[in-house]
Amino acid sequence: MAEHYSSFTKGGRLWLWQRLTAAFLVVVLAFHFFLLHFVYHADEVTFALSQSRMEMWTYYSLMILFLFTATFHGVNGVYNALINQGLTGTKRQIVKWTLIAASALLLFQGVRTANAWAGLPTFF
Amino acid sequence: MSTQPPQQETDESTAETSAEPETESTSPGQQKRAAQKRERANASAQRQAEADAKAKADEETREIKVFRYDPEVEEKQEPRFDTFHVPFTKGMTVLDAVMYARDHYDPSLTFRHSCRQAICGSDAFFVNGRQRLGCKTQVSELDEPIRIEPLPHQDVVKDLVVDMDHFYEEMESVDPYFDPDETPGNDLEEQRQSRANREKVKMSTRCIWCAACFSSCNIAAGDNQYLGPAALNKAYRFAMDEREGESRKQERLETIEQEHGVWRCQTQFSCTNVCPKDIPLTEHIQELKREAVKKNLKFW
Amino acid sequence: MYEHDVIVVGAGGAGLRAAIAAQEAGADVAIVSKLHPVRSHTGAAEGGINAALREGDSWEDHAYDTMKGSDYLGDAPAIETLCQRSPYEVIQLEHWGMAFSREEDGRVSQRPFGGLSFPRTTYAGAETGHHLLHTLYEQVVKRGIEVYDEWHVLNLAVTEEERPEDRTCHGVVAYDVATGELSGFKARDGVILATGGPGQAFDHTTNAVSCTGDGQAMAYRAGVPLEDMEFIQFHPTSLPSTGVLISEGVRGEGGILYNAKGERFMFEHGYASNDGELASRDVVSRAELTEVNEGRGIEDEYVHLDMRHLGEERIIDRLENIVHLAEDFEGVDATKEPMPVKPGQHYAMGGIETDENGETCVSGLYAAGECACASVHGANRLGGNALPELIVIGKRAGYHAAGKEMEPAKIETGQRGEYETATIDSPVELGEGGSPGDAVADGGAVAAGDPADPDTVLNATVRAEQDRIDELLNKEDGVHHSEVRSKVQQSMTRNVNVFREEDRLKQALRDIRDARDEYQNVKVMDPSRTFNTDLLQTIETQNLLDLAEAITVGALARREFRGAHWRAEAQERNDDEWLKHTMLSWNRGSPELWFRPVILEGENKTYEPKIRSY
Amino acid sequence: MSQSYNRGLIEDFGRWREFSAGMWAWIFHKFTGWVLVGYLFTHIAVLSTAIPAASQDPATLAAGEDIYTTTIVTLESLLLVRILEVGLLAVAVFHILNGLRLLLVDLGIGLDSQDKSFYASLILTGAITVASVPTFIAGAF
Ligand SMILES: Cc1cc2nc3c(=O)[nH]c(=O)nc-3n(C[C@H](O)[C@H](O)[C@H](O)COP(=O)(O)OP(=O)(O)OC[C@H]3O[C@@H](n4cnc5c(N)ncnc54)[C@H](O)[C@@H]3O)c2cc1C
Ligand code: HEM
Ligand code: SF4
Ligand code: F3S
Ligand code: FES
Repeated sequence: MAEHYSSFTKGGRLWLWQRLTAAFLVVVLAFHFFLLHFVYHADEVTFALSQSRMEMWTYYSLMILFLFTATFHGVNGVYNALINQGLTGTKRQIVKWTLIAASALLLFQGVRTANAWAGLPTFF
Repeated sequence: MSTQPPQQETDESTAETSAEPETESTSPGQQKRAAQKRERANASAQRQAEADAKAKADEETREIKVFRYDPEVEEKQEPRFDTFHVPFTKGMTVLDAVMYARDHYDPSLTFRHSCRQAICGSDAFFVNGRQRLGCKTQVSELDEPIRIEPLPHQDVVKDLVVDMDHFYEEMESVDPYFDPDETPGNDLEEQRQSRANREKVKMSTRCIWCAACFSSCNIAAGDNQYLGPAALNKAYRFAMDEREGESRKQERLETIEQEHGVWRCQTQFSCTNVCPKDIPLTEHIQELKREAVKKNLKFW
Repeated sequence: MYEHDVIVVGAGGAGLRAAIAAQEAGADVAIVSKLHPVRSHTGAAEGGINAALREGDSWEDHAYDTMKGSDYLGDAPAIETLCQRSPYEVIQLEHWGMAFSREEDGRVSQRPFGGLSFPRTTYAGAETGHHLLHTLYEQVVKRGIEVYDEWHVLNLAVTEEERPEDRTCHGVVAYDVATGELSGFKARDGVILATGGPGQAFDHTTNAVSCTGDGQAMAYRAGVPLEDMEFIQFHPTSLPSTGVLISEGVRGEGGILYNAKGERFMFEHGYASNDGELASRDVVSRAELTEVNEGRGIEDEYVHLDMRHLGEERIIDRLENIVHLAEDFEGVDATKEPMPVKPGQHYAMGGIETDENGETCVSGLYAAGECACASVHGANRLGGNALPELIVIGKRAGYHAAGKEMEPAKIETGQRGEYETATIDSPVELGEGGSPGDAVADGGAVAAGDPADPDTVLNATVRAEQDRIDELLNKEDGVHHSEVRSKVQQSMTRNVNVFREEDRLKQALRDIRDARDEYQNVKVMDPSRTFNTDLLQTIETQNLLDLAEAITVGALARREFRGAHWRAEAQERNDDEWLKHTMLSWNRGSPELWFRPVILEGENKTYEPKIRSY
Repeated sequence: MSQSYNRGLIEDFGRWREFSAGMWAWIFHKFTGWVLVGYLFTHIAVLSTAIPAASQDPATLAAGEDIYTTTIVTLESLLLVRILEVGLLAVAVFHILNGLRLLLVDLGIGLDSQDKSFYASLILTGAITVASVPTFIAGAF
């Protein structure tokens, strides 16, 4: 089937990134859960506490990284799942760009939130 | 023709049963013949019922429920299950059972089979909810009644016969032939292959094209273009053969990492579970993924 | 109608090899097969392929072994061609990627096999045939050769000259299994039959359900003689319940046969004091049956084949497949207990008479593989000699049909040259016996138009086959073919088995007569045009009737003990009278018996019949 | 090639009961993955209340009466949210454990016991979830 030989070769890269981010997320997600539910109880959360953590540049960058990997991993996972359901053509392009837009929004909003704590600019 | 009234499933599948009965082309003569045929069929159903009853009375039998469908025969246009009681003998396989039912009860029962020894790959059926080779499955290992259906995810041609064309196309789309960069000039000199390398490809060369794996894979069911475990295994068989050159291997990796190739596999393992030749399909697919990644890394 | 230069009927090893060769020779070739190629029974072959590849071995030795194994009924030109070319063809397979087992140095492995003076059986585990079949099919895919799979060939389109030697084959008529469409396939240059053996004439057989000898029956009815049909090989090690084969490789690797008393009878009862278990197949089969008949069988039916002493590692390495077969089909763990085995029909040495180029006496008609008899196996085939025949003769047939320049054959075909006629001592009338379908069965109906014009011949044959199908489908009432078939199969296994006696052979002929009469009333119960296997099997059953009869007539005619053929009335080989091939021609609906001398003159030497002892 | 592979009754007749371990793992992984993305989006939405909070009066912030803190505290005081959190933990834990299993599968490790490792993921998920219930529910009443 000739149509099999399409130009789609990025598959391997995305696949690999899905795994790499997963490996990273295992650690960070576990840390995140542990910190925010077991060390500090969820109902004890206050703005000030979050602020104090976020002002450490290590924690800040870890969380930003966390945000980016999780977003990539999650959105790419959803995208792959949809492709596996046989999503093709224009529909696929639409979904793809919608997902990218949603991710961008999420990342933007996430960074703003983190910045709010860290005392960095929140843009508007 | 069953001893019980045929069970009409509630779900009336119309997708393929739309072939209308007695179309324009039917001549009176054909109609007459069809009528006679039906009469005869009834007679044979009766005989079968009697034989069945007798069989039940004086010997150990097994109950099989077989999927029936024939686009051309009026009473079979609606898919249904027929029940047969087959005398049990030690060592009886599912294939033996359906052959018995065909030869003694209903000659129109149709299925592919040939070698009876798990090598021709003709008789993969869906038996009690799993893809199995009829000739390699002992009746004694199954719960009764034994439900025998055609392979899922493939069009049914008739009864247990499914359309294999799609599967063959997938198999043939991975360049399933040995293609070395060069062969020894001397007609009597073989290419060397290490034992270890033969061992590596050994399992992958055992595929008998039965399509059990392909039928079991959810992804293949959802994506008609997915190459599927058998074709990927075929690609593995050549990509890993050291007698083929490095550049050919790269080409093969490109073939399998195309959009509907290895990345589609979600490691569900059902292919590996059902393969009658015990080929570790998932393992082969995963190895191909890693090979493909390695290959791509070089260009980063 | 479809049209190609060369039409190959059958897609087993022989058919695929022929198609590849024909294509290499520049022909537009198509394969028509009732099964998809990879379903062909060649895939079941386990043991290996004989080829003199190694230092210390030579094609001459291989030829000598083959001639001796054939009990001097093989034709030397065919045997020598086979043995000379086999090494090239085996290496060709290797170049095509076949997954042979390997030695430490990376070369292909060879193992000892019964009747061979050198371990020259090249193998790929215990699934050599599977690899051979798939390798060849891969090459067919690579070359883009057209395959009409699940097209069942019903008849040959052959002209109707008085003498078969004057006839020409113009194509075949085939039935599309999926749709019920009947169509002519015109062959501009030639038709090659590669339809495999007639094993289904027996009820205990290692052969597939599809091995119904269709090609042989079609060629026979078209006037081509069947040769040496009485020589049926019974394999000594088939599983009792199914007939599934346990490869000779087991004995090659050192497996041992025991009777119920635990005696290694091949030695202890003197059947083969030198070679023991590795004696030729007929010897071992008779030994087993003698043990059973003399009350030393297990459950009065079989003997034991034991390979436990080889050790699990070696078993898994070389014979893994056997372990699975014993487990799946007999419920026996072969690494822990001995396997039950008994003789089963395995191979037909005889078949469509051809020369060493695969050509029959009808021009444009070729045959190769198990359906053919170029006479390389004579009275008994050595293990591992069938696969080389597929690739050697298959290739030559392909070349020849495609018009490639070939050395003229030394073997003559048809009633030409030296031959003698004879009469058949049958208790009943043989053949079709005055059925109205005679004209059809005789190779085609009379039709309007030039009788020599290919299209006319083909169209007439298509029409005749359509009539035959319509008749079968529309019969008012009658028996089902499976009753007829099983009657014949049982009679054949009872009466035309390893031990043959005149009375029993005659009984078989009577049974076949009865079956033929019943077949007149056979009706197809499935009215469908879609995948009507009932119809096709009914047609196959007719082929089996003709072939069962041919086998039995041959067996009755040959009053001597040679190779696989043992006669109670004459328990010795008789070279004075019987160094000749049994030939059967279909003469207007009934068989005609004649003989042709064996050719023992080889290229450089003449083979002297010797006592065949192992 | 045929267009339709829909076989009506044959295809969907109670087929799920015949799924094998690997298929269940796949389905669960998918489901948990989707839940997690969903949560990620909501999570960020909720956390965004920190943006307006940041510009609120430091005193309000110190007293914990800013919009961020009150939102969180209100949410956390709802039993439903607590229960959902337990569910989220279960989902996350399963996704992590099965994700690890998949990573191993990708590396070609332990393929023979892939079904066992799936069952192990399930059991471990259950155990961890149950064990953490007290922590999650604490203070909700
Ligand atoms: C169990 C077993 C083990 C064996 N082991 C060995 C071994 O180790 N070594 C060895 O040398 N030999 C062995 N043999 C013998 C050898 O395998 C066979 O003789 C050989 O494979 C026959 O090949 P073929 O190509 O002639 O026919 P087959 O492989 O039988 O192919 C026949 C083909 O013809 C087609 N066909 C038949 N009828 C029709 C029709 N009417 N219309 C269209 N197509 C038709 C079929 O579809 C099929 O494709 C073994 C045989 C058996 C049964
Ligand atoms: C913490 C450790 C995590 C691990 C080890 C992990 C692992 C994985 C892996 C290996 C896959 C790929 C499955 C496949 O393609 O076969 C995957 C898919 C996915 N992951 Fe994660 N993941 C983790 C966290 C997350 C998080 C935080 C999210 C949410 C943002 C998430 C959302 C998803 C989604 C949506 C998919 C796609 C599921 C599907 O196939 O439909 N994962 N995960
Ligand atoms: S890989 Fe296994 S299940 Fe799949 S087609 Fe081949 S033999 Fe059948
Ligand atoms: S079942 Fe399908 S998803 Fe992959 S592991 Fe097998 S191909
Ligand atoms: S009949 Fe050949 S594989 Fe089952």
